[in-house]
Amino acid sequence: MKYLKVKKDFPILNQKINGKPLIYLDSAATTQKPKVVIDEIVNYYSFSNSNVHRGVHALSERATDSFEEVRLGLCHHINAKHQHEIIFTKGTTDSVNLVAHGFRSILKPGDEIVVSELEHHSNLIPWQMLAQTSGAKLKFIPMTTNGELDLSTLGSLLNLNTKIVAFNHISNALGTINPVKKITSAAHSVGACVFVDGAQALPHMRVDVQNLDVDFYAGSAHKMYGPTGVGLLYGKSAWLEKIPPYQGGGEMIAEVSMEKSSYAGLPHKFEAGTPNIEGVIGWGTALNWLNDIGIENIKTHEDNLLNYALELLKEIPDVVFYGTAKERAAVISFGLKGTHPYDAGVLLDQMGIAVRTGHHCAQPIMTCLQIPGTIRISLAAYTIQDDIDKFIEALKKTILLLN
Amino acid sequence: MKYLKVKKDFPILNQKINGKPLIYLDSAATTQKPKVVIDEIVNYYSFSNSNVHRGVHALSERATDSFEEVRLGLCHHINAKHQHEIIFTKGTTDSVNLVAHGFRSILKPGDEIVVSELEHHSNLIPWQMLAQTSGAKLKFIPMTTNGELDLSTLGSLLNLNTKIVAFNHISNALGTINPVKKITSAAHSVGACVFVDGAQALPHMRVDVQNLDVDFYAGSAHKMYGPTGVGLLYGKSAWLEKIPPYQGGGEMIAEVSMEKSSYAGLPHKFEAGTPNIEGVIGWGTALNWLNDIGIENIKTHEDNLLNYALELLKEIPDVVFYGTAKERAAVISFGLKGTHPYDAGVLLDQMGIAVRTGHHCAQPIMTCLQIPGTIRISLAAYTIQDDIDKFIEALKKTILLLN
Amino acid sequence: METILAREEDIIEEFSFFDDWMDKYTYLISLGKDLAKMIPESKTPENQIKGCQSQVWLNAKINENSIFFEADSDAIITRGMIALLLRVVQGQKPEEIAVYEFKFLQEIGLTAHLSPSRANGLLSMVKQIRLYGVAFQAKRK
Amino acid sequence: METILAREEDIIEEFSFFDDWMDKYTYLISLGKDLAKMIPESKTPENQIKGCQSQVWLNAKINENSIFFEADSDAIITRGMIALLLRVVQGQKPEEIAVYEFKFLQEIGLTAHLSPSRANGLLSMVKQIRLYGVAFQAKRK
Ligand SMILES: Cc1ncc(COP(=O)(O)O)c(C=O)c1O
Ligand SMILES: Cc1ncc(COP(=O)(O)O)c(C=O)c1O
Repeated sequence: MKYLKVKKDFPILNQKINGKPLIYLDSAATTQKPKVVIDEIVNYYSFSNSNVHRGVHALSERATDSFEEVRLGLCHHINAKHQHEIIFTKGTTDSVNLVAHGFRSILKPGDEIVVSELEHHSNLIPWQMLAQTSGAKLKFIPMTTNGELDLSTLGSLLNLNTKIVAFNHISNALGTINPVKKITSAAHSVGACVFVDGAQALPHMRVDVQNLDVDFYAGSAHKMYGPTGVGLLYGKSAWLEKIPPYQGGGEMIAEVSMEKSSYAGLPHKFEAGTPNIEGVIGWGTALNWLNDIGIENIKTHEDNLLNYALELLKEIPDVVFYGTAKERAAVISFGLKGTHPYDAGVLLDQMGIAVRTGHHCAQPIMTCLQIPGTIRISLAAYTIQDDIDKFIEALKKTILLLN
Repeated sequence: MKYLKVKKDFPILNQKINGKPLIYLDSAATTQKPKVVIDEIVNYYSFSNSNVHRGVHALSERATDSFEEVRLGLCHHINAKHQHEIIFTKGTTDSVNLVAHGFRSILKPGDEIVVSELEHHSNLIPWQMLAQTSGAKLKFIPMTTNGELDLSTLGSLLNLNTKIVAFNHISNALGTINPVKKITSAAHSVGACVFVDGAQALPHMRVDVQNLDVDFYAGSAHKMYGPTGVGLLYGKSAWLEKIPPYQGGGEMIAEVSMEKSSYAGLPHKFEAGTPNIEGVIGWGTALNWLNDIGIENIKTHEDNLLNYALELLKEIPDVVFYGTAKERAAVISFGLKGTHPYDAGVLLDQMGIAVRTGHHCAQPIMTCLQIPGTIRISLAAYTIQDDIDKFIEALKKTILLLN
Repeated sequence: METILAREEDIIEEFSFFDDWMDKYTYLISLGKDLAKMIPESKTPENQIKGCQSQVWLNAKINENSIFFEADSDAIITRGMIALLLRVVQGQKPEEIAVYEFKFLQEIGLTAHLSPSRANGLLSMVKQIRLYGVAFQAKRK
Repeated sequence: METILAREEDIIEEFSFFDDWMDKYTYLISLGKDLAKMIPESKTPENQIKGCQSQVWLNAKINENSIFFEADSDAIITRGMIALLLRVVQGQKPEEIAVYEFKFLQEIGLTAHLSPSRANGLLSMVKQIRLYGVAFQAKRK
């Protein structure tokens, strides 16, 4: 197999934009959904919709069973030890905030939080807020100009005051795959808790949380062929027991009196309120779709396409690459000499090509590289070679128009 | 018009459960979705799915425009003064937590929070958590045995230390409609901020936040014919400016450096991370569906059905009513003498009737009434007279079986 | 003594006579009514399994390598289910109880009572029964 | 002086000659290149309109009841759009600018540039232009 043939599963990709066939190269922002996922949502609302847990009627049972099956599916998928280590959240951002909030009652002034410079704002600002409220100090793993983390700094960054080390598995802005195991074992050697933002890794590679030995791992359904509005937080039982509940509400309590409540066990302790039931169930179908193809096959497909696109881009003299890490996935960030990324984005859109331009919610990277932003193409299982060809052609036209 | 004829809009209601036609009387837990909403979700994922805001390509624009249109629609619907006063959240529970969290930096020991005894856990536990972290004191507006709030206590409860008064517009457990304006003006007279949980009011009655003059108002899409996983927080601009952001992440910042970030304006300050785009857009369609029928027409329909059901239930000697407030909506809670609510729920389910049994996430009410729970039927626009007839028939059979 | 398997088969046969759900539930309700009530002193917080819908109390003793359970609930149908569950495990050996799957529920169409949605305490009770099996096995060693 | 309406009509007519998007954008880009650059001293934080995609700077002065704007951006297409927007409002009266709707964008198919999704600063710039109209009107009173 060199390339997958799954584009036909995605109804949205069969349309024209500005009179040209849509070429969607913005999958890192959100992936499109296969028809089976859309069908499952229709099916859910047409046959099983009901609030989950605590209902004795048939619909409630049906919805609850499907809902909990997805928890089990995700547990297997990332090889968590226990089902109750999978918490459903609104998305990666929500997951980071849940944990950062939980540490407010644990951290003290003098403690230290280490975050990488390669982060999406979602895995940076919650830690800034935590530092501010707890008095802990924020320290940074710097990036090199090729977009890798400079691990030579770890020795001087980590010490017995380090309580949390947070970084992403794959950078959304540059595509760098970070060495999770290496950083994790360094962090653990000083007793720090490791939080990994896996939003961009889950769609592109096999993730085994027990093998990685991370303490927390977060992801979003909408970036892995599932619906918007739902994500996961994996946490080792011991950590999930240790941090206090994030939100109060229905479902998350065992007993309530007016003055005081006792909290329910995992995972319910962290799942206050009616969850995104449809989102979870749709995600289950997306996960099955993904597993039917095989995440390793998706990885090979995307790696082949990435190399193909890189070769073609290298031949265009105006292209400047940002992020050239040895280990990388599904993302190419670049600029065009003497032009602003926004202008390229607008013109490519005229030709039906959807790319993302700007800082990709990772301003510190842009500051480090001293650029206003990049043009980013990002790939998924449904991207085909012809998409890359059409993009390259359109990019050449763009360069002509701008000069 | 005595009754609406909209049941045909709901595909899910046309099915059999345990061989009997489904009679869904659990709409207070979650409402079913009209076909137009399901179709809109299909349409969204088949034509427009894209991450919102900050994208220059056509799909992103299409998704963003539809998304923001719903904000405007909700703004009109509840008569908020400004669009940016509508914050999209995960649901009512999320909305309560957002505000309760925001007050952590405002409250001091000695301050007081007043909550009603009629609350859903979602509008109680976040305030308990706030009291605990801030050192503020929690006080309660007691309920009378007929399920109304005892407003005669307000005078002694409220004083210049009262910083927040939180209560629901309609009780999910008993159906009581609370006098929002009265409590609000009493609270404002001592300078307190008023938070109203409108989860059960939005599906059943006209809500005008400017007329009510409340400071915050919360609701869930899934209880008003929209998708799961999305809700709203309305807040007066001045209050939304005053409380700090809840979650950190993408979208909610203006500028980010490694150490420090400045926050974006309303509503983005409170909308970190990729929102439930599909949920919001589906909600927009649900809102249009609801407005096409007219919330006043829905209210009349439900009031008529409620009275019809009450009359029939009164004739059954074993029935004990819980909650007999003068102003009430869409909910009847009751018990059967000498039996446990759960048993009735199980038997009714065998006959295709979906009711909810238990404490309805309102344990303090059950404690006050000294019961383990109730049997609750709850109505919606799609409930028809025949549903009530079939339910009454099944209830009589249930009583026979249990005796 | 009858094995777990034999007792399950007895129950399955009994239930095979019911033509409709009403007969089945009438029987379940009568089982619930007949189940011996646990004495209030045994209904300790440690023995309580909290469900949101109904409460269950469960206690166990071992006697010459046989486990004896007593259990109760505030809901009559839950009591009926308890009667059925206890009937198969009462007096059986820890090693058998520790791994027992309660397969008969499937056959007689009552598995729904163990759905996490029901929150009636039965799912936790089943887990607890097995845990007693494990615990008493461990103690003996 | 030409009214806002007349200037809009001029632009609409100009754009009517373009057969395809390429000609239109070539023109927009050339407008962007020709737009006078704002002097660095005028690019103050107060004059800056932050977009996530491109930045816009806008400044205004009033002279005998006419408002004069200067504006800039870091992206060339945004500059082209700025050139078009300023062309219609340059030197107009505060009371006209305060309520002006920029209807011509619709006609020439460029409204997408004002979408909140673009985050290019233009939507805020349009609001800011109107606010200048309101502010200078108020000052005069
Ligand atoms: C009165 C009331 N408040 C709050 C909630 C919580 O809403 P959600 O679960 O959608 O967050 C509910 C619904 O269960 C409710 O009925
Ligand atoms: C690396 C990374 N982290 C976090 C996020 C935030 O995810 P979400 O917006 O789904 O919460 C994203 C997506 O934008 C991302 O790419």
